[in-house]
Amino acid sequence: METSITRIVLVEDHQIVREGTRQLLEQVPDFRVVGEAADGLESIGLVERLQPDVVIMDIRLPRMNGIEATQIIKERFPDVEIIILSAYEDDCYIFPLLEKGASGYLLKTSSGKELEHAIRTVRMGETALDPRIAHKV
Amino acid sequence: MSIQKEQRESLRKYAMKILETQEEERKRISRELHDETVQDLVGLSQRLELCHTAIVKDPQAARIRLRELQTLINRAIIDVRRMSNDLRPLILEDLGLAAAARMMCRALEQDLPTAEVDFEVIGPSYRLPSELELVTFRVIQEGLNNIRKHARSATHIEVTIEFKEDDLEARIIDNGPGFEVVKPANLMQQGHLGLAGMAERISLFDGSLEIISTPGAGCCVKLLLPYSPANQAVPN
Amino acid sequence: MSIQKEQRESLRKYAMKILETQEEERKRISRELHDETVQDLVGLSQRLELCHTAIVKDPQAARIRLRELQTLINRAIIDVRRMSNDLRPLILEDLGLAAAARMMCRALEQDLPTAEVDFEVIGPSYRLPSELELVTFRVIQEGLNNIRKHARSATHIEVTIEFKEDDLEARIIDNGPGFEVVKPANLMQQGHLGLAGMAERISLFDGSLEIISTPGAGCCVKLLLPYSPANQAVPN
Ligand SMILES: Nc1ncnc2c1ncn2[C@@H]1O[C@H](COP(=O)(O)OP(=O)(O)OP(=O)(O)O)[C@@H](O)[C@H]1O
Ligand SMILES: Nc1ncnc2c1ncn2[C@@H]1O[C@H](COP(=O)(O)OP(=O)(O)OP(=O)(O)O)[C@@H](O)[C@H]1O
Ligand SMILES: [K+]
Ligand SMILES: [Mg+2]
Ligand SMILES: [Mg+2]
Ligand SMILES: [Mg+2]
Repeated sequence: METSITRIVLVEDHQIVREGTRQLLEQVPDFRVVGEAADGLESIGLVERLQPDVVIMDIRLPRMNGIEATQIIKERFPDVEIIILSAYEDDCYIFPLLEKGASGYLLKTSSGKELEHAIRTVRMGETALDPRIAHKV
Repeated sequence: MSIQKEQRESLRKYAMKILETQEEERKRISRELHDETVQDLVGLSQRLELCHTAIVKDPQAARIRLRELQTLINRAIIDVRRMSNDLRPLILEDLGLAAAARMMCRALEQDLPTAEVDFEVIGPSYRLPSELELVTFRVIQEGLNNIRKHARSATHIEVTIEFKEDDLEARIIDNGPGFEVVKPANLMQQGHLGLAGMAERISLFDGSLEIISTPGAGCCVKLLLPYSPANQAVPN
Repeated sequence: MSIQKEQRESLRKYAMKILETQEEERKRISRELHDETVQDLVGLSQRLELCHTAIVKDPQAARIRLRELQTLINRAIIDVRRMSNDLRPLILEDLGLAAAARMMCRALEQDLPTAEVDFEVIGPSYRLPSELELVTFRVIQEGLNNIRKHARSATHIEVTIEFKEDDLEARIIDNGPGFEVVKPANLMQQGHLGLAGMAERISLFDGSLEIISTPGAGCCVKLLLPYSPANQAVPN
């Protein structure tokens, strides 16, 4: 496996958003979306099988929400970095999610550049918070 | 149980049930707005950006993206319009009860391809105070929804609105399977709130709701609503 | 008027008020979706059409246009999200009562710049059955809305949720103008349904609502709600 490639798993139930996020990420040459899941439960098995570097996780998902899925994935695969891609602008979600092990919290309206930057940030072991809400925390 | 106590109990059940219905509805709409509409818009926003990038690299691809975007927008418009209409058709305030009822009848005819739905207005089609138009609309809506749910085999449905001198009469008649009519209080007990709730609601306006049905012989729901309630307990 | 009759009257008023609120809410959202969201989308669609030709002739202009459209779409997202949140914040199901109450307290602090709003959770913050979380949420919401409406001069507001062994206690305290507390039935009679409605609703869950206030000395609303109601009349 080329070490320079960042392998990403997308977890998002809304098909059009999932597709859109994938296309935005594919514009970055060293990013590769290796798997997609449409619910929280499915995402756990997928992460186990694919061992990605980064998971992009939605919050509201069928079967198991992104909060629980984040907790379980981090417990079982602590090296995987999880970035929450949220439709909520409330900062209320940030703390509980960071507590469960997420490394980043971005809004779904983020641009491709912002997504890219966040992924690079968490790959370096730092926390990536959306600039539009970071000031509130 | 005394009649008063029974009335109070049924009122209490009714209040509880409408609260529950209201909260269920809020939850449903809140989720639909967030999980569907907001996400559709997010999808649009992403495509807009992809198009923005493509313009420089590959104008032809950008034009294809733009077409895709148009399709997504048109779909979102249809969805949002439907949501707005499901909540409360604007046609009701814009054009009044008769137009709104006609629209519902058409929609039912589409849903039940084997049924004929006749709609008739008798008398001059007045505009009534909006709370009366609304409660009548809700009764017809409930009647038609009951046909959708419980009388899909009906082949003939008749909806009539009659503007009489002092009151409004509305009838919803179907030739479906019919049923054994029970007391509203018992219906509520069993968690069926549609007809009993309508009866309760109409009594608030001094109107009456009659349900006539026998198994095998279809169903007739008849609403009588005075234009000016004697008891002025009308919502403001 | 006999007590029974009074109780019946007040229940009737309460039922009507719920219905009225529900219909108002439907109308408001229906309108907003139709007049704002759909219009935004139609505007988006029209302007995109203009982009289509510009992509080839003047790619730079097309890109500027697309950037403008991002603003439009972001606005629509914020609007729809607010609509969803006003109906019933999804944070309540996602994160539970404590998080949802904290969010409301923050919003109040923003609305009343001269007031400090303290929020505290005592005991381990359980997740409760959703109907209990919801009714508690609605009581706190009503308490905070009352402060917004009737106690804007308050400088200190305290909201506490205490997870006790067998029941939940919630307190909303302000140091605003206070008022002469009257019986719920009288409040209903006067068309104030907030507190009386909450008392009615809480009694359905075997809980109790206490309102302590004297003119000049602020107000304290205290809710006590058993985790498992003795009377199993809990809405399902
Ligand atoms: N047009 C109809 N044809 C046959 N059965 C009907 C018809 N309308 C009502 N019913 C019967 O009467 C019952 C009560 O109707 P009601 O509208 O009160 O409750 P519901 O439709 O079951 O539930 P909801 O509370 O959602 O309205 C129904 O469950 C059904 O069995
Ligand atoms: N925190 C408070 N500070 C001062 N007065 C209050 C406060 N809360 C309630 N009141 C008084 O008690 C009355 C009853 O409150 P209630 O919430 O029942 O009705 P409301 O707020 O007037 O109307 P609504 O039905 O919209 O809630 C209010 O009209 C107000 O005079
Ligand atoms: K979400
Ligand atoms: Mg989702
Ligand atoms: Mg029904
Ligand atoms: Mg109030």
